[in-house]
Amino acid sequence: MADYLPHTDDDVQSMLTFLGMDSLDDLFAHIPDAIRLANGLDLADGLSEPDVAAIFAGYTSANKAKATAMTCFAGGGAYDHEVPAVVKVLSNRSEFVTAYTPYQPEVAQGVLQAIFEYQTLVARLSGLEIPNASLYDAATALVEALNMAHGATGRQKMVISSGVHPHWREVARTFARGTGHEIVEVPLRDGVTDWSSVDVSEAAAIVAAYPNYLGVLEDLSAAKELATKNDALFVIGADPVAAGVLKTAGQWGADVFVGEGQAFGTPLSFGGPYLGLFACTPAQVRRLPGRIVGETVDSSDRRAFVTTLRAREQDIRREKATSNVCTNQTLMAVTAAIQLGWLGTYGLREVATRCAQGAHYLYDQLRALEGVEALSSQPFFREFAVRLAKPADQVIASMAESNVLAGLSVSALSGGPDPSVDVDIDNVLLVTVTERRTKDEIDHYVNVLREALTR
Amino acid sequence: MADYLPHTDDDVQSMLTFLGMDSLDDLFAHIPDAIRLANGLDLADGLSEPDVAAIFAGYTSANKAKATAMTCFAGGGAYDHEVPAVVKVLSNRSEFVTAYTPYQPEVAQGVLQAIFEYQTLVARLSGLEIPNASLYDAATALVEALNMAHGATGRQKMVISSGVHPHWREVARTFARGTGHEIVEVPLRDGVTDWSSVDVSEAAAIVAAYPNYLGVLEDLSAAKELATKNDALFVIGADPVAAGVLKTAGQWGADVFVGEGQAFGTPLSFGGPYLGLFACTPAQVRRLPGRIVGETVDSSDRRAFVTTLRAREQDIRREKATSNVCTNQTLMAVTAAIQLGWLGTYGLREVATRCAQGAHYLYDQLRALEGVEALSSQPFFREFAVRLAKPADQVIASMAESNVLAGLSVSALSGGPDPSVDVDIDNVLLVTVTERRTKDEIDHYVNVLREALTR
Amino acid sequence: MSGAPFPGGRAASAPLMGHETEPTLFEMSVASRSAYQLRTTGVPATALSELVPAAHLNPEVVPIAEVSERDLVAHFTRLSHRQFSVDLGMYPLGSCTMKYNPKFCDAIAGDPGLNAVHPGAPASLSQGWLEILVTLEEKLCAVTGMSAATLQPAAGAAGELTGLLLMRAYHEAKGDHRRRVLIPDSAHGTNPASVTLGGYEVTTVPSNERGLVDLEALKSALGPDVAGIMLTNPNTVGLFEEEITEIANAVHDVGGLLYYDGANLNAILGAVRPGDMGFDIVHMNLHKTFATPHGGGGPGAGPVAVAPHLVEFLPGPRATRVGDGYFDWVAPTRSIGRVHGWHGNALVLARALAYIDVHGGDGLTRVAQHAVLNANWLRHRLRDILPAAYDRVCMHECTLTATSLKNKYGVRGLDVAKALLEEGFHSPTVYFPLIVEEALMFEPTETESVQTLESLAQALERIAERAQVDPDSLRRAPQSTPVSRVDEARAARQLIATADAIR
Amino acid sequence: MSGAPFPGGRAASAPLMGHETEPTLFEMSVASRSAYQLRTTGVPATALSELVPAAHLNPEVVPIAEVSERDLVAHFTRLSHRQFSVDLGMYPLGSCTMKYNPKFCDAIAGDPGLNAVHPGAPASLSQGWLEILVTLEEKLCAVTGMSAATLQPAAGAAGELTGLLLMRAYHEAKGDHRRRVLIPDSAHGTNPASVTLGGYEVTTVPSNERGLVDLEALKSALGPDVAGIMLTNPNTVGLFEEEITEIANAVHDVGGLLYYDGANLNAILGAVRPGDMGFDIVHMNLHKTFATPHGGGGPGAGPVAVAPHLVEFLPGPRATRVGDGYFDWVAPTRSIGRVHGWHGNALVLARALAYIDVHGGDGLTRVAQHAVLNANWLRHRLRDILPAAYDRVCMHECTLTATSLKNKYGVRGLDVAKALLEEGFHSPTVYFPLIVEEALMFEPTETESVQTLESLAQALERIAERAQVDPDSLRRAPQSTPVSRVDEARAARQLIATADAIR
Ligand SMILES: Cc1ncc(COP(=O)(O)O)c(C=O)c1O
Ligand SMILES: Cc1ncc(COP(=O)(O)O)c(C=O)c1O
Repeated sequence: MADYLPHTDDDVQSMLTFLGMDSLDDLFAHIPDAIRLANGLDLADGLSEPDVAAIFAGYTSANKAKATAMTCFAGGGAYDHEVPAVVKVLSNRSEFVTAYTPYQPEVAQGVLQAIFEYQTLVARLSGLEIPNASLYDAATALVEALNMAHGATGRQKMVISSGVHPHWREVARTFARGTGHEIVEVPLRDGVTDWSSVDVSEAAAIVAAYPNYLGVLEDLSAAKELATKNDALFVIGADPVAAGVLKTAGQWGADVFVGEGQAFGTPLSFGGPYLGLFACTPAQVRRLPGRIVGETVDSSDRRAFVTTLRAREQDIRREKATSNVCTNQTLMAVTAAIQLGWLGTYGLREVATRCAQGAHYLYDQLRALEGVEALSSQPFFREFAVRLAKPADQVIASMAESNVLAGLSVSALSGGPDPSVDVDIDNVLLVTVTERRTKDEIDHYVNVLREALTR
Repeated sequence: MADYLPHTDDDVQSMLTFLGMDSLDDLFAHIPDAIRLANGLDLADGLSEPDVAAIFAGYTSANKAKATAMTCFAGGGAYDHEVPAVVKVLSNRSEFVTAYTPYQPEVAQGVLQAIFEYQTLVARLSGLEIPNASLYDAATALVEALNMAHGATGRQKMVISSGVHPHWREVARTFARGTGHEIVEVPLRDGVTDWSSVDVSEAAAIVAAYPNYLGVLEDLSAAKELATKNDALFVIGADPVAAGVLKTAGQWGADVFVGEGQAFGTPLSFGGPYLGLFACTPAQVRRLPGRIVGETVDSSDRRAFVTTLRAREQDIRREKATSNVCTNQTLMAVTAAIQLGWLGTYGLREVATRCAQGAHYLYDQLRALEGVEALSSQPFFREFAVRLAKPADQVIASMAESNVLAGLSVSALSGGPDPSVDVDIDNVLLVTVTERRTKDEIDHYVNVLREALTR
Repeated sequence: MSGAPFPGGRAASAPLMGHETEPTLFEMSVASRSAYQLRTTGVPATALSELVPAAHLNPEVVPIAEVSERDLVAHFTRLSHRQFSVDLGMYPLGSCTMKYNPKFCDAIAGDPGLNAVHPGAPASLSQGWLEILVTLEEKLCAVTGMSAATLQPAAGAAGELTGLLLMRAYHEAKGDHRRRVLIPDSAHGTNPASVTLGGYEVTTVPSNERGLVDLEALKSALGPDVAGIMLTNPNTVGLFEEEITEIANAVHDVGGLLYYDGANLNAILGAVRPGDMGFDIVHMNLHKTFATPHGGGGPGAGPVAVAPHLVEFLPGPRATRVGDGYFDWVAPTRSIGRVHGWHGNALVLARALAYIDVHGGDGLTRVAQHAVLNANWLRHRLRDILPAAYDRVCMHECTLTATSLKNKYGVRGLDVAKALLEEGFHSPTVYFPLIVEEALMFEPTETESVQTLESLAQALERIAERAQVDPDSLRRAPQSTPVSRVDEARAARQLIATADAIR
Repeated sequence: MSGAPFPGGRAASAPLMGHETEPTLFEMSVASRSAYQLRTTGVPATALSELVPAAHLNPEVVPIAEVSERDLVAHFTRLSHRQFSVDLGMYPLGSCTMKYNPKFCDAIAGDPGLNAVHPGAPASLSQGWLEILVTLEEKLCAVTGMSAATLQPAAGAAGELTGLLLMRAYHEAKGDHRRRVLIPDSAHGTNPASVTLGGYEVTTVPSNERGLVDLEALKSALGPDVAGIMLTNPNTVGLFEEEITEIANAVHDVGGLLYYDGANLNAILGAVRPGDMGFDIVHMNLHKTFATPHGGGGPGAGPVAVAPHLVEFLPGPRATRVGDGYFDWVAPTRSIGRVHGWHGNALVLARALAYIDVHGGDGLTRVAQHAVLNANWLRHRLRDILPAAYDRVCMHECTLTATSLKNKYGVRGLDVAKALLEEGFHSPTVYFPLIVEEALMFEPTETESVQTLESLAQALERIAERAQVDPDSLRRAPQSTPVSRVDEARAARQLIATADAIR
């Protein structure tokens, strides 16, 4: 029997007396007997915190793949970046952690200003003027972008490069069941989107990825042109770390940017909570999904921040809202602001550069290995796909024995065949290098992979 | 090259210009050349935080005895108690951690009130009215008690039971080199202080331990009587966890209580920082060492707290101060207040009771083991000493292979023969059980010890 | 001349020492100052221009901010001192269940054994995580009386939309194309918004004078084109829909499904289960009922549990017990597909499981009992100054109304809410649900003591007194907070969403 | 009637929402409320009375407090909001070196691989810890120019006393019984107090008009009964004792030893070493120079490093490199014995080592350079309103004086210090060192930016202006803090040291 309840038996008694009641059951007396639980919940009794900790110790030891025990070369939208102690400490400040959505700005300036700073950073990294205060993750941010495109164009066709992460595409397909959007996925050739292979007329959105999920840096000018020509919104799903050095979505001409913000201070976390980045052009501001914080003043003319443009939101606009999102991922947004503040202008560039250096250093060695072939000849940033002489999942399993998480199996990621890969997908491995990987670790990877292939 | 310095090269230049200087060296120009370091420090260049973390990972993995990896049956003044997440979080609030001694009470009410609450708890647990705001640890608290006794009586003779922890006694001997106190250590017989074996006349202090360091609960009435008869201060070094259920120092008639507060929320920490508990009777208040916080009001008559009776302290009284202590162990005192708040009245009783239950459960089983003999037949609280058929250090080493930290070798603790043990001290093992030890762990201990003795 | 044009570094912005504003990170920035420190890797530092074609390189440097670690710490610590939170005091926001968030559960989520696991690691290397997900799913089903659940939705609204897509998949699998979803007029805004995104039209059902769904109106709104109804029970007014079985029968009779908005689940833990009320689909807000922290607006988690006939449609892949102590990812046969980029807000899920394990069935039952006790005590305690909109036993929250203060003194509910901030309490939810005039919705939660409730009541008594004596002071409230009443209209008129916005 | 006699739970005590006082833990306590949760052990729950004789059992229950975990969190979080700290802003307390404490070093200390190790574990099972201690000792010796060190002393004062006992052991080993220790009149109070405890008499040496030790006066105070001298260099006024070599020679000439009070070591890292100045014994304040947090008044760590002729006397046992990568505890041959219950404030030591490793020799040198730069910039910037007591290049801190404000407007240094709190800065050290009238000693440290220094200067300018216009307001300062000026005299007159004290 463990809980966090303050009431003593005396408290309960005197409170019931105040209410003119005899027992706690009286409070539930108006619930029809027919549906009342007769014998409580079918759950074991409570355990003390240390007892529960012992159960969880079993779980954590069964998680062999933790980055603290296995060198991580897996990416695909989830990256093993440095998160310094200072960022953990600040983002764990209980004022940030245990606050609700800032409904009363007078006592929520901390969260509001931190979101404002986050928004500024998202705008800068996306090259687009209007950010929002966060969405669940990149995949659902893409869905919001599609909804925005529908709102802007009145059209239903969503033309999506299959260089967009397979999970994001799958999520888009799922939600299209409700919105009725037609999702058209464009195949890749040699790692690059073959826009010419599909009919983009009447498209609401043209969606490209930068770099694409297989790591390739596509030239997005053609896609932009297509979007312009067809009056579609141009949506870019970009790696925000790349934005430290590569062209921004705005520079490529995007109307909407979406991205995954996990790389900014959030640990791998088995996939969540992550951070859906979103920004758009001013033309779309009234269609913005989710919350946005704006600057204003208080009654003494001091600068103050507040959530604004609330008339778009579900609590006011109800079924006509731009989105249904309410609770989003504020703490991750605040964390991203802190992590980016820690990295600073040149730290982010350095991280991006080191990722690219490490990835290319590994790539150059792998190309020399027997049984390894590059999937494409295109330029890439910090991850790349290789075609192995064996199924990727087998290689991953055998490299795991040497405490190396070799990467991601592209067929596992795609859940089967996928228009992004035109060779035997089972043998394709997606390999990622972050700034945390040392030369020794990379060299070790090469040796372990060589072994795995010859075993 | 890593550091936490904000200045950019431009900052440095413009600041130097403001000072009319050319280089940073100019700031040090008035230091005679003959002693200036010509080539900087003989230390390697700085490393980044993650590089240093990698070095420390080597240290932590070489620490085989961590309580997270080895079941801890060692005690002897340092205990493996439950410290819940909530206590860690609260005591790590950066306002508590990164504050200085509360010199400006107007902006230090947080620390001051927390110390006031700590002082209240020390007074209650010691049964003595006047606590202080903390001392370094129990050993140095004992030294302060001896100094107080000297101040109160003008005498130099300190009669100390050898049931007092060997390290505390050693520290008392060390500092007696300066104060000139004569330290008289009283032997134990069957684990109990044989006060009659020494001459206590003209003693400044009679010092007893409760329980004594071998775990035994001595009847302190005789010692109290001796102190009264000889006009000496009666000093008790007590286990504050025991105070949850056993008689307090005040109830035994102590003039001064000292104790180790590590058990209240501070992890084992390889011995420090710990917490020196101290309390005395009102008669000794002007001789109190260290700081004390008092309640008062602010200029608007609101309750406020402030360090008080400052006229005793070194910064004011200088060579006539009651003690030289300045920085003490405030954060551990605040932590103790938080941990005790979490335990509460009945939680502390429960912890104390479970310690005793576990220790007796183990003791009863060990008595049945061949090659194990109880060192004394006296009642004990949560630790006890046994005489093994083999040297204790050998047994500890071999039990460590089964991930059991068997206890402490009493000869290692004493640094050789000691008046507290009248048998072959090398074979004496001090065994401790806290509330964290489960029946399974204790049963396992018995098996592993049996094995170690028969190997 | 000082050489330092832009002063900074004061703590005056922390309420500890005054009420000045805190500069932004960008205002603190100084060219070439930095805080970051990275691992020494030994990887060849090839110039980026040799690795990536020039066409891809940004010719400009994107400015982030350039601050020292020390200033970063000071800035965000000071911001934290400008932020109210549960840890500072009572946060009685109705419908939000701002209970105490156990630090233990945070510690669980902070363990690298959980948070350093890559979501794409094979199941064989992340068995601990899969077991957590399976176990949580099982326990949530036990709490709600359902068969299976998806843990992917990242918040309540995401759960709602997922639930509506399940509803759609269910009907469509039967070739049944329905058009409308019913929603009571007291519903939370996410409900209608989700309905639209689910491809349905909203039909609003009025509440009756008892604050409950008007059963007759409901029945007349029903028809063969109704896909289902979304309800929360207790409803958003804090009252239990006593005719829930009749409602369920009526909806089921036309072939519709019942969706349970779990935002108010805290009220009924161990007392009654949505499944037993007849619901087919249930979402839960783990960030409410199961005490995971709100993070200033997320992350949350909105698992959706379903009755047997909907299991085959659940999003996939789902962590599944496939053998003796072995777990794998399995996609339900007719899955609607993923609704999240990975497996949901996993660390939030782990926290919730830890919370459930600590409480157990007995503890969860007490949670609801005490939550309901607190709300009723408060309702009764405040009856003379802020009467309940519906004066009878409520569940975990009570909707009070400030109409009499408004009529007598011109003091609105919002003014009361703002004045409460000066008294050291967070405001209740104001002007929700929409069906109650001048609504002040208090949800004390079970973790507040009766002393705290009494203190809140006394604060409200003082405010009621001020309404009489000095109503203007309430309209100017709050004054003792980091900023005073904020000009929301101005913010909306001229959007300044970033530090770079043109002013 | 409410049934709740003692209201509680308001956050009004947190400055975020006002300036009310926070109740004590004891005022919040309610019989049989609780927060603790313990492991299920399965150990037989024998009644204590069966295990321990009745004579030992306390017939009474010692009251601690009975609060819920939620209230515990709210209480201490609110208390934290009533507390200034480095993390909130500049803390320019002279002689205290309140620099930024890297969170990284805290994380090092928070690792169970360090903090869950029992201090009595055999050396073979705690090799990591022994290596940390040995490595730190070596690096501290490199910084100070000494041969070996003890890491046991828990703070600066403990280091001083340890050093004096070493001095005594050294002389006594030669059969040389000396009586006196010299101390400059500017010394910190711990110095004379330690001398007394070391069994010596204090002879005070006056400072000259330049704020330095008067060499002639020193020489005339020397004699064969002088055991040594305690100095800090730079001295407590922040000035470098330029004649240190002459001082050292004079003391050594009479057979005395030189003790270095390391509180001001931050000024000279990488520039000059105490060993090279002729010191025989050096203590360091790791909680100053090496950035370990002060914890509101400890824990600190005060290692003592010594010249070769004192190594044999060091406290023991000392972690020692005994073989190739193996470490053991070894007692120096003529050790004075332990000065700490175990091995010193180990986690503080680990933090300091991490700090040294991050900085390296180059970084530590920059630390001193920037610390000195900041102090001089501030001294020069403030010259018109708060002139320096000794107007020339200072080291890491500058001692200013408020005499002119006092003479002109009756505003004392203390008033300036209190007014600074209202401005968002912690006060400087006031009225120390004793040799400077109306002393305000500012130690900005190297981690404050020039923007912050400028901001401080502007705040002091505003205060100087107020001194002219409205001096009374300064004497009433501070007002915007959680409590206003505190009645210290009353606290001392009637001691209330516990909640149980009779009032
Ligand atoms: C009744 C009700 N339904 C749904 C929601 C939406 O939940 P979320 O904010 O997690 O999306 C809320 C949240 O406030 C709510 O109160
Ligand atoms: C010059 C000087 N010496 C000695 C000390 C004493 O150090 P500690 O407080 O660590 O005992 C201090 C601390 O303020 C100091 O400033």
